[in-house]
Amino acid sequence: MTDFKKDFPILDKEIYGKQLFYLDNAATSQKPNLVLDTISDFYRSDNSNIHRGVHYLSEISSEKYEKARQKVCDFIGAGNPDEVTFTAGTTDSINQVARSLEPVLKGNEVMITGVEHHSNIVPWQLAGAKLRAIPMDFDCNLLMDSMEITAKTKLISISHVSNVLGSVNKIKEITGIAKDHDIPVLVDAAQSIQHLPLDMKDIGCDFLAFSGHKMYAATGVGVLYTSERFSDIMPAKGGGGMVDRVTLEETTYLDPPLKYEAGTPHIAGAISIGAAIDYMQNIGMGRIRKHEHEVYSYARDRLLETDGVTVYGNTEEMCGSISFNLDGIHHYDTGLILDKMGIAVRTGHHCAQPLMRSLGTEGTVRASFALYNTKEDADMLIEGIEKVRMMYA
Amino acid sequence: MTDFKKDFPILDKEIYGKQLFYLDNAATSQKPNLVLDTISDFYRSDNSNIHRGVHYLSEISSEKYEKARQKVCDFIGAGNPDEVTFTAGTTDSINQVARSLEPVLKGNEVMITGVEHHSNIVPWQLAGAKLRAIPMDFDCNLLMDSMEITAKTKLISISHVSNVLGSVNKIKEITGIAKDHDIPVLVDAAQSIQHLPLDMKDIGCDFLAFSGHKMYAATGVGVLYTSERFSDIMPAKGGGGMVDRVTLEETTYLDPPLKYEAGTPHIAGAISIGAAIDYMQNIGMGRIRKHEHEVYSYARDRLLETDGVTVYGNTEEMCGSISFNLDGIHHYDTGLILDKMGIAVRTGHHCAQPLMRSLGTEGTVRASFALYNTKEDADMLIEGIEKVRMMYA
Amino acid sequence: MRDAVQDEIIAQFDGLEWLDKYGLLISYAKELEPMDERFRNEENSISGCQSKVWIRTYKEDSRLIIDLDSDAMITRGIISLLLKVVNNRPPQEVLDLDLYFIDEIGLKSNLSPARADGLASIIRRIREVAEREVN
Amino acid sequence: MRDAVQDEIIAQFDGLEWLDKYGLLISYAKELEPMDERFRNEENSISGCQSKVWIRTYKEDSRLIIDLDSDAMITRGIISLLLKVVNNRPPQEVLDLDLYFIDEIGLKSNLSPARADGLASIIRRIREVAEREVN
Ligand SMILES: Cc1ncc(COP(=O)(O)O)c(C=O)c1O
Ligand SMILES: Cc1ncc(COP(=O)(O)O)c(C=O)c1O
Repeated sequence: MTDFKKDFPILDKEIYGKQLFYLDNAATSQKPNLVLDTISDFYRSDNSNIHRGVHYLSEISSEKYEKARQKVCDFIGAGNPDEVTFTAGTTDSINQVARSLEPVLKGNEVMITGVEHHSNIVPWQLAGAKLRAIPMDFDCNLLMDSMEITAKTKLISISHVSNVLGSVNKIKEITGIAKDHDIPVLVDAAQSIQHLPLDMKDIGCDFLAFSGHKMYAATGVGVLYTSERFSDIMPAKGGGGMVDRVTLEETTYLDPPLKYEAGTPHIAGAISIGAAIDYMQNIGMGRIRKHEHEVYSYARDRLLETDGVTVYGNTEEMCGSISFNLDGIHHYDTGLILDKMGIAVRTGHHCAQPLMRSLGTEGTVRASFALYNTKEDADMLIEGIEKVRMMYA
Repeated sequence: MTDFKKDFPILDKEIYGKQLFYLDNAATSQKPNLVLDTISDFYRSDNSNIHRGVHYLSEISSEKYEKARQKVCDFIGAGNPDEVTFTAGTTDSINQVARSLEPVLKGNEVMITGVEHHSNIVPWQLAGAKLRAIPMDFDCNLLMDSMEITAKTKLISISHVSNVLGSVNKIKEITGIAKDHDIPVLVDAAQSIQHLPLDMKDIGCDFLAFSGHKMYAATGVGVLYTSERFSDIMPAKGGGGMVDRVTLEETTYLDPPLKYEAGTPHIAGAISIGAAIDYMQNIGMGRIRKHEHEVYSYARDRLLETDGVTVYGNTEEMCGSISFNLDGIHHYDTGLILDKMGIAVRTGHHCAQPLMRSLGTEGTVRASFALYNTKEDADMLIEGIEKVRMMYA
Repeated sequence: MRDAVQDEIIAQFDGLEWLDKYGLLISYAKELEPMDERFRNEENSISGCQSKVWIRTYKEDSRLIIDLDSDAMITRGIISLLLKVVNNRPPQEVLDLDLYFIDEIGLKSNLSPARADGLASIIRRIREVAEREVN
Repeated sequence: MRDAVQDEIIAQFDGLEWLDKYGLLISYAKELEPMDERFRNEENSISGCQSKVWIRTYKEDSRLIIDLDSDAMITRGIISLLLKVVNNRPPQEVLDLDLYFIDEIGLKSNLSPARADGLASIIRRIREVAEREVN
């Protein structure tokens, strides 16, 4: 295994005079030089607004933006690039779907799971839908057989991977069941796009949402995949670039993807997603998966072996995040002390309060891994935890 | 006058072997080194998700993000930073207001003007409001006396400066009238924030929207100022970071500004707006205004003197954009030929179809100026126009 | 496969500066027979162009006749060249054509999906018509 | 204006490594009298903290008595120090206090509005109470 850390300039950093061990990747990932250079080069030599420009820079910028769309299309195995729209992030993507489907959802139900991030809860509430969760067992395995689909269930919206537990939900099983009931499925891929190969044709979902910043790209940009089947829903936002003919009385819209991209998009951000995909594909998603699986399993095993540590969740496939608590020690204390040893983890409810309630805790310590993390990082984490326990002995 | 061009690396560029003359600033502005370095430094040494982080990088990032909010607050003379939220851009800001006010707007009326950008038209239509425009004269001066406010008028939403004509609308007169009728006012400052000093206390509007990318900052970020008076409207989007307590049944929200910032914001973008403000304030908004006014007036006068050129709009105060057409020559032809001389202008309807209809044209050529443009750029434009006319002679 | 008409166009544009290329396009535009006013309507227009473009097609002796026009001169010039190459041919030939001249005279950028100009849309439309006629 | 209690705290923390500072905070936390369970309720809690913090205040002989507690040890340690400085003083004195020890022992970051920890919220709440008692 090559050392990918060298591609990420920030990982060289020292904090409090100690080497940084960054294990907060589920919150946001660091950026490789390829992404940093792409952003910088864009602003330094191409920057212009896109579409409808007659001039050179506008043309270059538009071309790079559309090339990024094509890369996303290929990366997620979408049917065609018109199914890919750039948004401001996962949260924005999900809110857009909630807004567009509001006429159908209002007064009806959306089926989620018990591990969802607030971004896959609150938008549906704002759209006037009631929420039901697919039941799960103590280890946070979804109990598909107990899922109660009713006549009011108008959408199933599930995370692919839990940002808290790292549990991988069996989304293909769910799209299968949904197909039988002719219910559309949205997959929140915020925590899977950077870890697992995704193929829209294979998964068979109708919407897919993810963020650039968690997949080694810029902040403020994300993607919403909308299957061609839904190419005629109302746009969630209105503005420049998405209309055909505008009068004060009436407006007609362009076809997707433009219809769903009101206003000037995050051009540099979209292009940075293209670069992040290039970076990952240069390594190979299979190789990334293999390496991450090794490090993740190693870290999880070591945590499970450590006295006085409770690890949450246990499903067949896992990746990214591991949540735990040190018995009798507040997660916040653990986080603060680890920080002073240079180990960056996140603590708290991780925007998943309903899950915290199921786990019977106020919060957890979460260590989350990216392609650049190594077994050494896991060892440091364990060492840190031992030190915290000693301080509280 | 110092040469500001040296601060903008892209302006050194040659296209088709000719020096670039960038006059498409109303579409998007170029970025000074200060902004470029700020973005790059953020990703290379601070990058982390903000708020609720226990670790060092998260704290640094949060601090820089909140500092940017404070800078915006001071720059626009807001009452306090809680009135400032970061959005994805002007279009997103306006859509958020439309979404939040939808219960009030639906079936009622929004008063706009005849020069509005589609981004200040379509969101209101999507929210179910009818639009009326303040009448204007041939020169595109708003005729405030003819404005018909009815019992159904629930909002006045006007651009400060037209992106097509460069005409400055008298927003203080409008907020005055609005106050008498107790109607809230949204100001679309997409084309004024980079040219004119703004003071919320003086202007007295309730909402103000603008984009980072047009004020020398990153793409994908913008601002929505929401007066404290409206601190209890419903958030337009739901997600992480904006909630207090979440259950599947019910959710309570944090106070502004967090309430209006669902999901991971464009952290690097917000910080880049702070840097752009620093850049402008280092020069001084007064000095920028003076220089831009000189160049703008010079360019406009030269265009007016040129045979066979029709210039659109003529109001007391003007800045930024100048729209024109060469008699008998399609705007698209003009734009294409200017491009090949290195002169970047925009052509078409500029996302303002209703205005095009009033002007009796399908489109215009638009030259738009920023702080780095000079009289030499204006001379080049005139030279280019002469050449276009010769080619069509 | 090279094609004499395209090669001749390429030779004409070879070595010209951009402004001279545009000058040449304008003179080609002037040669183009304007479309009858009454056909320049919404129904015949091709969307996705910054300039308006109208198209009419019909078959004559198993050849595809294409009538194109635009309100912008440079678009007219490009259209005029395009018609020299594609007009008045059997539909299958139209489908088989490799329009390499566009790239070689430097107008490829006008073909990019990014460019709202819509030369790409025009060609796509012509291909659709040809395809329909073949089947 | 320097203040003896704060100066003593500063002297104690002076020169310590971060982990030792936290060790010291933990021992201060252990000294702190826990708040009666029944007062550790929603009503008395201060929001905006990652750990739970509860506050009760009352006046005794024109002095402001403050009772604080938290479920996290480091927060308890900070609270314990804070109480040494602000507790049992006339409200006006509380308002006049410059809490420089926080900065000097290196906890300023816990004060930043960015940090959800909420030491800033705790201090704000104490000031509000004192202000109310003064007026
Ligand atoms: C007056 C005006 N309003 C709104 C917008 C929309 O801004 P953005 O595309 O950055 O959302 C623009 C930019 O084109 C504008 O000029
Ligand atoms: C599972 C999941 N969904 C949604 C989100 C929201 O993503 P963003 O904050 O980038 O909009 C996150 C990120 O925290 C997440 O982990």
